[in-house]
Amino acid sequence: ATLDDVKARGKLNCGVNTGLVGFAAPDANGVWGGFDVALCRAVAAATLGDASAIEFVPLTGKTRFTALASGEIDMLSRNTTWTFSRDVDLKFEFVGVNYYDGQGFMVPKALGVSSAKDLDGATVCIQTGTTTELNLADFFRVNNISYEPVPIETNAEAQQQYLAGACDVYTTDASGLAATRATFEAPGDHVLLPEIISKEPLGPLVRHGDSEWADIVRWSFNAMVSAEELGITSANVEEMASGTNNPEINRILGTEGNLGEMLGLDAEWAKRIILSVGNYGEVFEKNLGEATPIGLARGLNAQWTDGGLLYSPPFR
Amino acid sequence: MTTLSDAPKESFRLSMLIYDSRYRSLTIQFVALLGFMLVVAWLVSNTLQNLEALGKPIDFGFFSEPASYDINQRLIDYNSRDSHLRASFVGLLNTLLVAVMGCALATVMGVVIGVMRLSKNWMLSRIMTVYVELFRNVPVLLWIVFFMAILIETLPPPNAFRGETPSASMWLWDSMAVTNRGIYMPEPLFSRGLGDVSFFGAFNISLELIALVVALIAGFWASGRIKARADRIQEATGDRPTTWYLRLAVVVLPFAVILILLGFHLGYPALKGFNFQGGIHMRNSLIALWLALSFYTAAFIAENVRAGILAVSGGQTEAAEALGLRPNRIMSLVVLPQALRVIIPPLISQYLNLTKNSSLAIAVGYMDITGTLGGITMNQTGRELECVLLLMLVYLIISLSISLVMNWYNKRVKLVER
Amino acid sequence: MANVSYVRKTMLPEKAPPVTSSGVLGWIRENLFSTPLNVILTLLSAGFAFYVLASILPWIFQSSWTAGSLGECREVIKATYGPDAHGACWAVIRERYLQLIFGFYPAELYWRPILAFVLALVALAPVLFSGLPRQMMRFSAVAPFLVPWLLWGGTFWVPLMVIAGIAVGVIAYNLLSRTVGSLAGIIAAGVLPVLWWIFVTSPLASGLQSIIPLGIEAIPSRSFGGFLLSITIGLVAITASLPIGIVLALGRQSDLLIVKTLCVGFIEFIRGVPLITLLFVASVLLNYFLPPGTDFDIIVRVMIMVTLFASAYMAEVVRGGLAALPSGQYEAADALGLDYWKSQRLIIMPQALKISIPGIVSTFISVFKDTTLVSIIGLLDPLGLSKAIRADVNWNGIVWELYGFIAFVFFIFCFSMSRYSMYLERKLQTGHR
Amino acid sequence: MSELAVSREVDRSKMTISDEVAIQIIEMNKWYGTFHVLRDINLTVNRGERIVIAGPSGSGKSTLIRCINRLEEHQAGKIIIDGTELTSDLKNIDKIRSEVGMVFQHFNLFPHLTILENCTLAPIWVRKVPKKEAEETAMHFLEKVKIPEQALKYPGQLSGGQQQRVAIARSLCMRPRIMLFDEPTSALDPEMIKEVLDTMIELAEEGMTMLCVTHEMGFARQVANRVIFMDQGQIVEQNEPEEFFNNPKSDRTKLFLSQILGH
Amino acid sequence: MSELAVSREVDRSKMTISDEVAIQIIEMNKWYGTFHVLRDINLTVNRGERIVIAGPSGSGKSTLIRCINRLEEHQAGKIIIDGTELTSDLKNIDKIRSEVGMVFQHFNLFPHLTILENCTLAPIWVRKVPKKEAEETAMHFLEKVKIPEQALKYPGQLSGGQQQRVAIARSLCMRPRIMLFDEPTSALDPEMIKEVLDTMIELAEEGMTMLCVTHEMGFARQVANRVIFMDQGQIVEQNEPEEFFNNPKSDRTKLFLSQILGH
Ligand SMILES: Nc1ncnc2c1ncn2[C@@H]1O[C@H](COP(=O)(O)OP(=O)(O)OP(=O)(O)O)[C@@H](O)[C@H]1O
Ligand SMILES: Nc1ncnc2c1ncn2[C@@H]1O[C@H](COP(=O)(O)OP(=O)(O)OP(=O)(O)O)[C@@H](O)[C@H]1O
Ligand SMILES: [Mg+2]
Ligand SMILES: [Mg+2]
Repeated sequence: ATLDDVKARGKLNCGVNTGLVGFAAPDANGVWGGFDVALCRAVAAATLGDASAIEFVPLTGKTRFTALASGEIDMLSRNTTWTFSRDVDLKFEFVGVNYYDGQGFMVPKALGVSSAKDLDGATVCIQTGTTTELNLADFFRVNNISYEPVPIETNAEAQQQYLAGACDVYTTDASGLAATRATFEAPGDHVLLPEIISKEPLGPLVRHGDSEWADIVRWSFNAMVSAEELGITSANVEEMASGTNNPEINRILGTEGNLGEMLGLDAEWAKRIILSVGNYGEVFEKNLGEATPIGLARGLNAQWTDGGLLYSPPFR
Repeated sequence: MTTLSDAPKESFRLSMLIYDSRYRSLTIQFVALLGFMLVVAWLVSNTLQNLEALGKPIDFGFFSEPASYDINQRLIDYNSRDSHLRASFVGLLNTLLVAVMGCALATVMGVVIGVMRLSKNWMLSRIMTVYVELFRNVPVLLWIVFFMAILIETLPPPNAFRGETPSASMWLWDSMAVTNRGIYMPEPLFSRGLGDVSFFGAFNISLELIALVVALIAGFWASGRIKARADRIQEATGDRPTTWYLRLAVVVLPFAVILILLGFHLGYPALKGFNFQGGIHMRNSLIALWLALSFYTAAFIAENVRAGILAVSGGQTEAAEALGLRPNRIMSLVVLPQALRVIIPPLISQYLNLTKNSSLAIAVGYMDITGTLGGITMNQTGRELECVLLLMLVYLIISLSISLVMNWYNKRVKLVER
Repeated sequence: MANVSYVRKTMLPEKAPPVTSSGVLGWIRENLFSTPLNVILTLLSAGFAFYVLASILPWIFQSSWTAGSLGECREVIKATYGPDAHGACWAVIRERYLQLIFGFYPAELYWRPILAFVLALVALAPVLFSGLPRQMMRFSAVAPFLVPWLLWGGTFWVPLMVIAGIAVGVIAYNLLSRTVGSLAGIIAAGVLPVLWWIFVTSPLASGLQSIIPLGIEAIPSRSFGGFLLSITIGLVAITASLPIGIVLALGRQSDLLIVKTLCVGFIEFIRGVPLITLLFVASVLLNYFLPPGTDFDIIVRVMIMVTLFASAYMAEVVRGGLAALPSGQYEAADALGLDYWKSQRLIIMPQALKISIPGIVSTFISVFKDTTLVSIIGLLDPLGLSKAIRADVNWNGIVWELYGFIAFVFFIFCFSMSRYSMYLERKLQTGHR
Repeated sequence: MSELAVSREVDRSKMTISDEVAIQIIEMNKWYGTFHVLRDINLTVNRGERIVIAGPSGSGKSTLIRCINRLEEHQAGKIIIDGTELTSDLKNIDKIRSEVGMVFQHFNLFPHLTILENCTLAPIWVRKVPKKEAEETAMHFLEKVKIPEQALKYPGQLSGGQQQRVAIARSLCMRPRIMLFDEPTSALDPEMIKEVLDTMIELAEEGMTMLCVTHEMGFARQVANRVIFMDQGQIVEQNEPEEFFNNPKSDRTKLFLSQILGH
Repeated sequence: MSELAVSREVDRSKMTISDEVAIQIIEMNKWYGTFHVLRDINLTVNRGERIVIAGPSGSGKSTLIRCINRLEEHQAGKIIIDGTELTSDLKNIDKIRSEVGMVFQHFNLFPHLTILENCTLAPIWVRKVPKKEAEETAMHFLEKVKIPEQALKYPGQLSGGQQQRVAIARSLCMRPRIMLFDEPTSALDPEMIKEVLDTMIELAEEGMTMLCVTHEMGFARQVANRVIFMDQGQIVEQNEPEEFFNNPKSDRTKLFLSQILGH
C-alpha cells in the first residue's frame, strides 16, 4: 500500500508544477513553496511527522498523469482540473477541490473591451497542456466568433507575450490571471473580463485502487478546511490540543476518539498538519491572499459559512 | 613423408558450433537474434501487461474523434470539430513547412557566411567567425526562445499602428506590417479565379496556383532549351550569345500573362479590430523557429562550405589562373564542381538535423506534429503509447527519405569520379 | 646574345619592405582596404559590429547587481542611470547562480559535485592529452565508479560491488576460456556480470552496509538541477555511450548479416528520430515497457535515453575511425595469430579510438547542448530552472538576464571543447600517426 | 632493378633440405565470386626448402601465399601444413598461424606500438610468454636484423627498409617454422632493398623454410632451391633457379623473363 | 638521380634565339611580409631562349617564376612580357597569362574533368575557340605528348608521368609563346621523369621560349642555353651550361654543384 511505501521510504513523493506563481516555485535556497506545495507538506506532516520529508517532482502538463499512474509520485498536487474523463478514463481519484477556479480572460484596459463576446478577431494567448484550449475552442465556437489562438507552454512566457502586445487577451484560470496581473509593473492597466467560461475545480489526486491512501490525502486536506472553519490555527493549535469543549476539534486534534488510528496514522496527525502548514485560510493568505503581491480574494474559496464553496465533511 | 592420404571423414560434432569458423558465425548470429527477440518479446509482454492493468488497450480509434482544439497556423482547412487525425496532419504539414523554409534559408546563409569567412577582408571574416562560434556553441533550444523573445520585445504590437500619431508604420508603401505578432504581407488575389479542386475530399488546392506552377515549369523548360542552344552555338563558334534577357523573358512573360488573365491583384493587410486583417500572416512563432533553426544550422553549413572550398587545394585555383581563367569562371568551372562533392553530403545531414530540431517548435507554440500529435492530442486523449510511437514513425520516415536522397547523390557522384 | 656570363660579387643584404606593404599600415591596407569592394565590406562590417555592440553593451553594463526583486532593480537602474535607462537586472543571477549551477543539491555538500568533476577532469586528462603519464589511466579506470558515488552518495559498497561484477566477468572468462573454450568464456564474461549486477549487487551491498557501514549521505537524483544536471547527464551519456558505441560500430562493420542488420537498424532508428521524442519515451513510455511495478527515477530514465541517443552517434564516429585504418593492420594481426577480440583490443581499437577523439568530443558537445531539451519534459536543467525562477513572485517577468547567463555558460563550455577538438584534429593531421 | 641485389658469397652450409614435408597443397582451387583465381594448385614443400614464386601481376601469387596461412579461404582441395589440415576448424587455424610467419609488402607494423612492443605483442598474447622473456627474444631478433638500437622508437620514425626488417623480426619472434614473404621489397627504394634482402638471405642460411613472392631475381638465383612460375592462377613452370633463368621451358616464362630482366 | 636523364641526340636545328626580347625583368624586388624573397632581380630573356634556373631550396626560384605570370605580386621593379608591363591592371594580366603557359610540380590537373576536358577548358572559355576546334587542338597536343589514347580518362586514372605530360599539353593548348616550368619532374618516379623530360626536350627543339626550374642537370646540359643560379633571392651566377657546370665561378655555385652532382 502507498502509505507503507511512503513510510518505508521516509519521504513523500509529491508531484507539483514546474513553476506557477503562488502555487509552486522553488526559492533561492531550493525550498519549494506555494499553495499546492502546502498540501504536499500537510500530507507529509500527517503521515511522516515531518513536513519537509518530501521529494518534490516538478511535472509538466504532459508528464503529470504518467508520473502518477506509474507510481513515480504518491500524489499529484498540481492545479489539475477534476474532469469526468480524468477521473474515470485515466483511472485517477480526485480527493477534493482545494481551489475553485474558472477560466477567465485578461485584457489591457486600453483595449476598451468589457465582455469576452467583444473579442471577435482577437489574438488570444493560451497556456497549453490543460483544459484551457478546449474550453476556449468551445466558447468561441458556441458564440460564433473568430479568434487567433497562440499556444504557450508556460505562464512566464505567456505573460511576456501579453505584456508586449503580441496577444490582445490572455486566458487561463482566473487565479492564474490574477496572480500574473499582480506582478505587472502597472496592474491597474489590465482588467479581468466578467465571463468565466468554465468550471475549473483544481484538486489533488491519487491513483485508483488504494482507497486508504486516498482517504489520507482527502482527510488531510479536509482537516485544513475544518480547522479554519473551527478556528484552529497554527498559533492556537497547541493550546487547543490540550483539550477544548468542542468535541469535533478534539476529534480532529486527536484528544478524543481514534480517527487517526482509523486512517492508519497516529492520533496527532492533524495537529501536526496545522502546526506545520496551518489551516486552509492561513495557507491561502500566505501564498495567494490579499497580503501577498498576488492578492487574490477568497471568492468561491471562502468557507461555506462565508458564502464560499469550501465545505468539509464532518470529522465524526 | 607424413602426408595425410585420407582426411578423416568429418562428422558433425557439437563443439564445431563454436570452433568451426563456418558454424561459428551461424551460432553467434543465432544467439544474437534470439537475444534480440527475447528482449523484444519481454518489452512487448510488459507493455501489454501494463496496458491491461491500466485498462488502455492499444486503440487508434481516438484519431477519428473531434480534436476540439484550434490551430492557428494551418496549411489546409481545419477547425476544432475536425478529427485528431486531421489535426496531426496539419501539424505534419507545419513541420514540413518550417523544415523546407529552414533548409532553404540555412543553405543560402551558410553558403554566404562560409564564403565570407574565407574573405581576405579581416574585419568581415572575423565577424563571420564570431557568428559561427556563437551559434554553434549555444544550444538551439536557447536560440529558439531567444529569437522569440527578440521578436516579441523589439517589434511593435499592432496597437502601435493605431491612433493619430502611431509609433510604428507599415513598410513598403503601406503594404507590409511587421508586428510582434508576425508579419502581415500582401496576398495574391484573383478577380477571375478558377476555383479549387479537391483531393480525396480531404484538402483543396486552388486551380490558379496549379496554372501558375505549370506556367513556371514551362518557362524554366523553355529557358533550359535556350541555354542548351547557347551551349551549342558556343561549341560551334566559340562565342557564347548573351541570352539572359531571353531566358528571363520566357520565364517571366507567360507567368505574367496568366497573372493578368486571372485578374491578379494584391490584397493588402489593414488594421481592423484587434489585428491586421487580410494579407498573408506569417506568425511570429513560425518566424522565430524558422530564423533560429536557420541561423543555427547555417553556422554548421558555413563550416562545411568553408571546408569544402578549402579542400579544393590552392593548386587548382593557381592552375586555373595560370591558364588565364577569370575568377568567376574559376569558381564555376573548377572550384565549385569539386567543392560541391565535399559539401553536399554533410549539407544533407544538416538538413536532417534541422528537420529533427524543428520538433522543438513547442517551445514557441508553433503547432508542428510534435505540438499536435505529440502534444495536445496526446495530452487530451491520454494515448501516450500510440501517439509517441506514431510520432517517431513519422520522423523516421522523413529522415529515411532524406537519407535516401543522400545515398543516391553519393552514388551518383562516385560514378562521375571514376 | 654574346656573353651571358655573370657572377655576383657581393651578396645583397636584406632590405625592409616598402611601407605600403608592411607594418601596421601595410597590414591595414592589405586586409581591410585592398580593393574598393573591400573598403565597402570593411565599412559595412564595422558599422554592423558597432551597431550590435552599441545596443548590447549599455544594457549589460547599466545594470543592477543588488536588488531583491525585478521591481527594485528597475528602480535602482532608473535612479542610477537616468529614467530612460534599460539595464540588465543581474541581481537575479547573483541571488540564483548557485541554484542555476547546483540545482537543489544540499548547499553544505557542494564540495562533492565539485570534487567529482575535478576527478572526472583528471580522469579524462590522460585520454585527452597524450603527453601525460600512462599511469594516470589507472585512475581513469576507477573514476567511472568513484565519480557517481561522490555525486549520488550512499554506501560505498555499491560501487565496490559493481567493480566486483567486472571482476566476476574477468574471472569467469579466465576460468572458462581455459577449461571450456574462449567463446564460452566470452559469453560467460558478458552474461555473468549482468546477472551479478541485477541480482547480487544491491542485496549484497546493503547486507555489507549493515555489517560494516561505509558511506556518505545519499542524494536523490531529484536534487540534481541546473548545470549540474546538464553536465551529469552529458558525462554519464558520453562515458556509457562509448563502450556501447564501440560494440555497435563493431557490429555494423562485421560480416555477420543478422548482427549487422540489428546494429544498423538500431543506429539508423535512433539517428532518425529527434531526441525530444526519445525523451517523451523516457518520460511517458518507459514505464509501459518495463515490468509492472518497476519505477525508477525520471532522471535515470532520461540518462538511459540520452545514452542510447549518444551511442548511435558514437557508433558512427567509431565506425569512421575503424574505416580509416588500413586493412593491413587487420591482416597483420591475423597473421600473428591474434584472435578477433585480442586484435580488436590490442591493435584496432587503440588506433581507431585515437583517430576518433575529435569526433567523440564533437559528439560530447552536441549531447551537452541537447541536454537542454530535458526542460521540455519538466526537468529543472538551467533552462527549466529559469522558468521556475520566473515563477517566483520577485522575479516574475525577467527574461534576458537568465537566458543570457545560461547561454554564456554553455558557450564557454562548448567553445572551449570545440577549440580543443580542433587542436586535436590539427595534431592528428600533422603528427606522426 | 631486378639485378640490383646481392653479390656477397652465400653460405649454403646449413641450407639442407630434409625429407619431412612442411607444406602440402593438393588440388587446391579458389574463386573470388565467380572469378577463378587459383586453379588446381599442387605443391609440396619440404622442410628447409626456399621457394621463390614469380609471375605477372594478377597471376594469383599473393592469393596462394595468403591461402597458406588462411588469410583467404580456399574452396576446394587441401592444404596441409606440418601434418595439420587447414579446415575451418579454428583450433587448426590458430595452430598453423603460430607456425607460419608472414611478411607483407607494406610491412603493416602497428604504428601505435614501439618496435619492441610490436615484436613482443604476439609472443605475450598468443604464446603467453612472460614479458621479460618475450623482450629478450625480441631484442635477439632485432639484433639479428641489425636494428636493436631502434627498439624504443615508433614505426613512423623508421625508414622503409628498417620497417621491413622490423616486420621480419616481428614474425621471427613467434619462432615460426615456415616464413611467407609477399613482395617484401617492392615498396622500398633501391638502397633499402639490399638491407632487407640481406636479412632474408641470412634467414635462408639458417635453414628456414621460406616461400617468397618476389621479382628480385638475384635473390632467387642465390638463395632459392626452386622457382615457381605462376600465370592465370596456375603453376606454369617449376625448376631450379639456374635452369629456370637460363633455360626456361614454357613460352610464357620466356616472355616474362625477357620483360623482367630487360627492364 | 640528377644524371638519370636523357642520352639521345638533341636536334638543335630549330633552337635559334631571336633578338626579340620576350621577358624583361628590371630591378624587381619582392617581400613576403618583412621577408625579402627576391632582391634586385635583373633578367632579360630573348625569344627562343631556354633557361634553367637552379639553386638551393628556399632561394626564391619558384617565387620568381610565379611572379612572371602574376601568381604572386611583386612590390618593386618592373616585369615586362612581350612589351606589356605587368601591373595590377587586370587586362594586362589576362593578356600575359594567355601568352605564358605554366607547368607545376604537382601537375594540378582538374580531377573532375577528363583529360580532354582539362585541355579544352581554357581554350573554350578564355580564347573562345569553338569546342570542336579546341578538341582537335587538344588531341594534337596529346599526340605530341604521346597519350592520345587516354583522352577520355580522368586524371586519377593516370600515372604521374602521364599526368605531367597532360599538364604540359594543357598549357600548350593555349598556344603560349613562353612556357614556365616549376620543378616539373621532382614529384615523379625515375622512369616517369624520362617521359616528361623527353616531352620537354621536344618542345625545346621546336624553339619554344622556356624558363625551367629544375635540378635535372642532364636536361640543362642538353637543352638550356643559359643556366641561372639563385641563392638568397638573388641571381648569383649566370652562364652557358658547359661553362656553368665545368667551371663555376662563385663559391656558392661550386658548393651547390658538388652537393647536387655528388648526390
Ligand atoms: N579480394 C579480392 N576480390 C576479388 N578479386 C580479387 C581479390 N583479391 C585479388 N583479386 C584478384 O585475384 C587475382 C589474383 O590476385 P593476386 O593479388 O593474387 O595477384 P598477384 O599475382 O599477387 O599480383 P601482383 O603481382 O600484382 O601482386 C587478380 O586478378 C586480382 O584482381
Ligand atoms: N606565401 C608565402 N609566404 C611567406 N613566405 C613564403 C611564401 N612562399 C614562399 N615563401 C618563402 O620564400 C622563400 C622562397 O620560396 P620559394 O618557394 O620561391 O623557394 P624555391 O627556391 O622555389 O625553393 P624549393 O626548391 O624548395 O622549391 C622561402 O624561404 C619560403 O619559405
Ligand atoms: Mg601480389
Ligand atoms: Mg620551389
